[in-house]
Amino acid sequence: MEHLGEKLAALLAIAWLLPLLGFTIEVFGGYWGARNCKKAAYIAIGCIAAGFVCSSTALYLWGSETGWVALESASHGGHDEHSSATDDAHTAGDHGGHDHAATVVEHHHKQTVFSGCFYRLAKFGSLNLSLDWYIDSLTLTMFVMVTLIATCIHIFAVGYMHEELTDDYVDHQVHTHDGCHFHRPGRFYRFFSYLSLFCFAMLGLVLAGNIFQVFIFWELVGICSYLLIGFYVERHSASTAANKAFIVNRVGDFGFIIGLMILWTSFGTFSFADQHAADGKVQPGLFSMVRGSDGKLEATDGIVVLKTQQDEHGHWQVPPDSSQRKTIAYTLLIVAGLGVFCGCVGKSAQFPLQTWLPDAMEGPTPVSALVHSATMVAAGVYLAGRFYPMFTPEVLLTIAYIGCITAFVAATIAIVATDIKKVLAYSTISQLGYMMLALGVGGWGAGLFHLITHAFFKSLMFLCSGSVIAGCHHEQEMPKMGGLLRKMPITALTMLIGVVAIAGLAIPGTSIALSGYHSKDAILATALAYTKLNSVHFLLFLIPLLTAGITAFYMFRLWFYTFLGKPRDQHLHEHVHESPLVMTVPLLVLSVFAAGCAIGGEEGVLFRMLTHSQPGHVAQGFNGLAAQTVSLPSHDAIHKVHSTAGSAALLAAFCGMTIAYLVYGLGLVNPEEIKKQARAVHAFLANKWGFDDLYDTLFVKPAHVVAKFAAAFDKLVFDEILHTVVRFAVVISKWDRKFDEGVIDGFVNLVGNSTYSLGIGLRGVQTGRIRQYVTFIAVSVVTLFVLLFAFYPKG
Amino acid sequence: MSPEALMSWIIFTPTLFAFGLIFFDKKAEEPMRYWSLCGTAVTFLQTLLLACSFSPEDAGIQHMVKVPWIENWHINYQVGFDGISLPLVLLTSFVSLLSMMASWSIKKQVKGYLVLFLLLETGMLGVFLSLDFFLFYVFWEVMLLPMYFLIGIWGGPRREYAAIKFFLYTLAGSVLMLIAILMFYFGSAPEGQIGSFDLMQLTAMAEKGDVFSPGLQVAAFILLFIGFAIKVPCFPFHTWLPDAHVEAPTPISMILAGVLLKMGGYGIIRIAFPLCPYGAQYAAYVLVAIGVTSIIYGGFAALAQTDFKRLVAYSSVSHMGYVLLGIAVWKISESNGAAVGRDYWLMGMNGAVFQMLAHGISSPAMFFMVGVIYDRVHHRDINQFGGLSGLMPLYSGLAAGIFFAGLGLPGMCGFIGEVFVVLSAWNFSKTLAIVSASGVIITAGYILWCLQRVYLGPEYKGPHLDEIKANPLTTRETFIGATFLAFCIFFGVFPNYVFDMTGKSMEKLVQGLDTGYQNTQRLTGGVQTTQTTQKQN
Amino acid sequence: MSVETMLFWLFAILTCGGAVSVAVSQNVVRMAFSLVLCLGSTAVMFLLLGADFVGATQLMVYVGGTVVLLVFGVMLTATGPFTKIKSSGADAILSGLIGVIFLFIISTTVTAVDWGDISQKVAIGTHQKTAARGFNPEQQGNTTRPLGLSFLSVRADRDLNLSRNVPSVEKPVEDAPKLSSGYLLPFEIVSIHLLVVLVGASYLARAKRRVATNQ
Amino acid sequence: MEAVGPNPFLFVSAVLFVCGVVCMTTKRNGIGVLMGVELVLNGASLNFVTFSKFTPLGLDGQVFSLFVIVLAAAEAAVALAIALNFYNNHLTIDVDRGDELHG
Repeated sequence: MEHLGEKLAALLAIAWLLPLLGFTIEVFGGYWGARNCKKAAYIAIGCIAAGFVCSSTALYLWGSETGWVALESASHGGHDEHSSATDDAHTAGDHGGHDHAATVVEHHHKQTVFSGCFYRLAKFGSLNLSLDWYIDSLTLTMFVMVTLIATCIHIFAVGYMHEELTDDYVDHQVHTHDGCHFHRPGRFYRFFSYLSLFCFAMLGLVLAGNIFQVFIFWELVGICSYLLIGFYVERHSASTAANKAFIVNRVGDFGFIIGLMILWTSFGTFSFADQHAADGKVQPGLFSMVRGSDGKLEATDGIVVLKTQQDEHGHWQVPPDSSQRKTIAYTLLIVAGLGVFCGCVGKSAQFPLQTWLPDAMEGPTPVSALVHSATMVAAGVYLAGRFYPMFTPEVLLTIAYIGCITAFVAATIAIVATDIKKVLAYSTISQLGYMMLALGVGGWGAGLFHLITHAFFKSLMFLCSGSVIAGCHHEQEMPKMGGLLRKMPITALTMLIGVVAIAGLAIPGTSIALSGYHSKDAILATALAYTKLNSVHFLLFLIPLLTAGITAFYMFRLWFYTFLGKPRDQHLHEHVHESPLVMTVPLLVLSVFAAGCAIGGEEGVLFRMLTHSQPGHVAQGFNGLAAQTVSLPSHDAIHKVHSTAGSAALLAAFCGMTIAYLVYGLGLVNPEEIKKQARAVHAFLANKWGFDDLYDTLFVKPAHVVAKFAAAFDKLVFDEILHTVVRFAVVISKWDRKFDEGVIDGFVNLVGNSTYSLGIGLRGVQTGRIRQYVTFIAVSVVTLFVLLFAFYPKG
Repeated sequence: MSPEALMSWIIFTPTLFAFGLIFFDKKAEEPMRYWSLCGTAVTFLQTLLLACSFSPEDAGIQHMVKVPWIENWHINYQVGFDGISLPLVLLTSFVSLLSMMASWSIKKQVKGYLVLFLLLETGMLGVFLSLDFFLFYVFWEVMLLPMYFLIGIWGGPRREYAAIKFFLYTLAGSVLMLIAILMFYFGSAPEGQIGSFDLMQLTAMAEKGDVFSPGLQVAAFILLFIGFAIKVPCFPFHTWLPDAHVEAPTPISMILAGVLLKMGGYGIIRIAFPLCPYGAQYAAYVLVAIGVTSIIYGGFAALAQTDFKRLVAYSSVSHMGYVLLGIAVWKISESNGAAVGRDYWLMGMNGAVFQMLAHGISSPAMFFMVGVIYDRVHHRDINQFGGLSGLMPLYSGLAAGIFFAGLGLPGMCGFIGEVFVVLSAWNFSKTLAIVSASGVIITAGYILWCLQRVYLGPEYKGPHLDEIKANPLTTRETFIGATFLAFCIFFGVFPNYVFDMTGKSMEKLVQGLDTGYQNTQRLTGGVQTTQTTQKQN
Repeated sequence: MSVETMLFWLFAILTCGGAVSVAVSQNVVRMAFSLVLCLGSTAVMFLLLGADFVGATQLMVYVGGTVVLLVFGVMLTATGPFTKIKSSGADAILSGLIGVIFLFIISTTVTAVDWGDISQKVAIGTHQKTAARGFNPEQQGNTTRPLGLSFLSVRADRDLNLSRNVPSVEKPVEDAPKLSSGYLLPFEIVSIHLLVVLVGASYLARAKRRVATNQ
Repeated sequence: MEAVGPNPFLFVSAVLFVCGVVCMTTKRNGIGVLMGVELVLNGASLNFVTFSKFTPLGLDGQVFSLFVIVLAAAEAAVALAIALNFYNNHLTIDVDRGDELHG
């Protein structure tokens, strides 16, 4: 089994590192001598497609070696990657156990989770930081999903970015000071190198075996996002959006770092899984320490005692010896969870840090599809899912509310957005809110389920919008479109699949539906079960339900607005053309997945694959002990309310769709009228609830003020102090000079002067007359004698 | 050549080459530059040889040479290295080599410049290798003087002001250090005997705990700390740095940022802490607070700058704050004075040294990048740049990479140092740790905003556009930039090479400090200790 | 009063008179004459003191050489109105005063000394035999040969009557009497000196063209 | 009657000496000054010879007086040469005129 882990790690590492290799080659290769050379794209596609093959192989290997324990007997074929595996599926164990690679001694089922270390970054005493890998079914599913979508988007981008294949690219959105359009050489290769780098970072994030490593790749995807948003560096709006994206993400990362600090200081490790030291000792990972093997999190007097000792069964227990116990305050655990979640808020554009994502649409559309809908922004959800065992009920409640608010706020803004990509961006935020909500209310599987399905249909829709934009010569405003169905049928139909999927439409009474229905259904069912347990938090069901209706409304609005009705801009309409095959084929592939990836719903392959990695404590639910803490529903409880929630969701979606059809499809009501009626609301929504202004006033401007203050402080205070000291010293030295000149020099001068004047006086004696000298000699001799006689003692 | 002899060769090779310059004709600028480059390259190769003789398992000083110099006062010519100083020696010779390559832009009085440059390198290497306090001081001053002239003669328009400011600040620091040196010299002597300048001996005495009284340790630590903090530079003592950096010529800015600032940190680690563990612990909270303040303050100040070089200079203040923070996260238990969570402190210490190294690579690179564009357009106003990415794509790519390293991007050297230090800080103080973590936002803010204004955008807004077009990046400049960037990435991906080097020595140091503090407290200072620990909370 | 005494007083008066005459005379030519008189008398004084060779030399060198030289000098420089250059009366009075005091002091000193006593005292440090005898009376008036020998570093006057205990094996060298030193070296030095002086003097005094500007 | 003792001789030499000094101080004529010098030297010389007779100085005194005579001759020669030069330059032999070295 260890052998399998190594193999999986090797395969995934190849899939992970290939894009890096691709990036290196593309960067050094430049544009391969000619601006119209597509080699860079081929390399990038080759790398990511090979990555997809490796990931799929790994998934298949994992399934076949573990005997498809993840898929229960009820599962059926139909999923591309593992359709062949369903027949010989074994019955899974008594849990969806979140066991760790080496901790659990082989029981009656086979090991399904693997972990290990690539190499060590540093070691300080007992503290160890390394690059690890952690592979379970979630990792594998994510790998396959990311590489698949990325491959499609890479191929699409070859078509979308073909305008860059020139020496003289005219950027119509940038004007030089003389009023002309801006000309520059094309940057085709650079786009693909960034994409490759992004794929590398994203896969590394998924593969990461410890939270610190997650943080590393977290930042790396952030910088890739920065580079890709700011791909049109000449556009001020693009570079500003890129800055905003990165800085807002950094705000989230600030919380992330605090979480990391707490974890690091309290637990002494970042590792998810238990670690085997060279001497055979096993170090517990984060999850084992908090949850032990039974998944229970116990706090006594606000202190959580960590389970750091293994009993004879290999279960992690609290050490009996109290001196060996490691503890962490329960509040600290909450703060740590909130901190890490803060990072997720930033990356997944949750309220209150959602403002960067709509701006991020400045990037080329394939980027929006890959980075800002399907993968990177979902990383926050992925991390929240991965880190689930560390979250206390309080943190989960926060997550649920944040998700709920985000879903609603973003959906309302999407109603009034007119830019086709902005609508999709807000929809992305809203859907991410759904996922967070699901995780928060205990629907671990539902949340990640939605993550995968959303990735497919949202990337599909973005690519469709990209196709539209390319067809409309970079026109993104929906009011100028309309009636495009005839001109670009493939795009329109694939888009419709995406819209139906996200709206969560299904044929009532059956489970024949596109992917979005299943995942959204699962989320709403969990939310309903949750509100039944905690009636205080009833909004956590009602708002998502309402949002589901709004979602259906604005998505259909988008579709009707764009593809039906009469062309609103005749000039534009005449030049519209369907995109080439290189762009439509990825659309078709993705639409197949958007439609069918969730077949079977919660009995389906995908859901089972995901929930196989579900933390052990989720299935049983959780009963809050005190009045303040919340309870989480068990799987059974969720299952009971499933049909109710499904019906409600379907109803809401149909309502939304109908309204949209009435307004935009049939034109019964002029939307302009509504806009005039509710001008204040419209303005509020169009202004994105005023978050940008608020943050600008609250943070950006004060930051600049503080910065100016700091700089001025340096100049006016520190330097001034220094200057004052120096001036003081100068004054002192002036006085000193005066003293020197007046007193000390005065004395010396006095001596000198008197000597001089004596010399001047004596100079008169030196007449130069020889006779006088002789006289002097004679007088001197005489005087000498006289003195001799007078004073020399006689005898 | 034995490592013992090699060390002296390393220190004095630049001087020999400086002597060699005498025989060149004043007009022969190009040969002189190559000769000096040769000198720095030889020094660099020698330091590499020295690194080969280093054994990472040995925690103590390796290959120590001790030759009496002034015997009456127990002053020795004592050099040696361990895992802490070796990386810095390597960094010094490396940065010197690249700065010398960058010195081609110096056109005025080349001979004098090169001689001073080489003398400066001798001083720097001497500081890192000397183990005698007196010798250390001598090299410290040897380094100061060439720097003064290099800024004062080859600097920008306000060079006299900057040079004098630099000189006064540093001299003030050295004077304080001198007082501390004498305190230890006389403090280490039993009644009526001659004291010691031997740092190893003094460290051992401090560790024993009964030689230096707590009062002496606290006083000496404050003196030493201020002396070194000026060099680091820490928050209240940093104002010389922007001026010196802005006015100094590019290669000297590189040296200044790459090596000189590291001396402050090195001095604190090598001298201030080991010699007065009690004083260090006494002041730990203040030190951490100063470090955090530097991080935040430097970041904000950088955000407000419009002078490109000044921005980078303030980023240095911010980045060096992490060094101080990492060094000082020494938490003790109230009951017995033993360090709490020593591994975290060890991590902070290691992180601090790594941060010095990382900053020693990324910051000179940033200054070099500023210098490259300054050589062409002769101004540094950030708001008058823009669009360079289109005009000089290669240059902009290198610069962006290097600025990302400064930003603390994972996979580049800045990240490891900053994050390791910040992670270790929680153990010491929660509040300060959170404040220090907020530095990541500010850093991202000023670096990205700067990148946007300088490199992005449609067109160049300032003067001398023709100069940019006429002078693409030369091979020499590309080489320097690419080398820096490569090292940024290398250390970011494989930090373990550095940590393997520093690990053992650092462990020994931390162990010694812990013991030293406990001994001092037990043997001498019961009353003050309670005050100290109360202060901790 | 013997002839010697009379001669002494006669020439003493001549000497002193000549000297005073030189001092007080305003005429250079007269001064030169007085000087001749004075120096000649001094030569006689030397003879009276038994220094016949010195006396002769005095006559020849001084009276015959030096004074003639001076007279030449007088003649070469004494042109017209410059023959008499009078010094002021104050100078004369001052000089006279000093001279009188000087003379008084010297006379007092001379008379204050007991010469026999002095010779005793001096003798202690010098050679025993000659010290007791003073100058060798046998050789009075015949100093030429000893002088000549002394210039050759042979001190006949001192070493002639030494006991003849020459150094031998039995008697150590220390006991042997030491020979007195002579004046060979000073003599040679003076010779060279004279040569140099004469060359120098003739160089200095050689006829030069007046520089026109000096006029 | 007893021969004349040293005192009269010394007295004569004193007179010579004093006259020489007076001569040097009073005479403005360069040659006169030189004559004074000769007188002084003679006084000294006479003293030497006197002592050579009346004290154990012996022949040494005479030797010295000989040296004095010789040196006086040399001095006279050089001094006269100087005097002539002086005269040539100043057109006078008045030593008071040669006061270029005055302070």
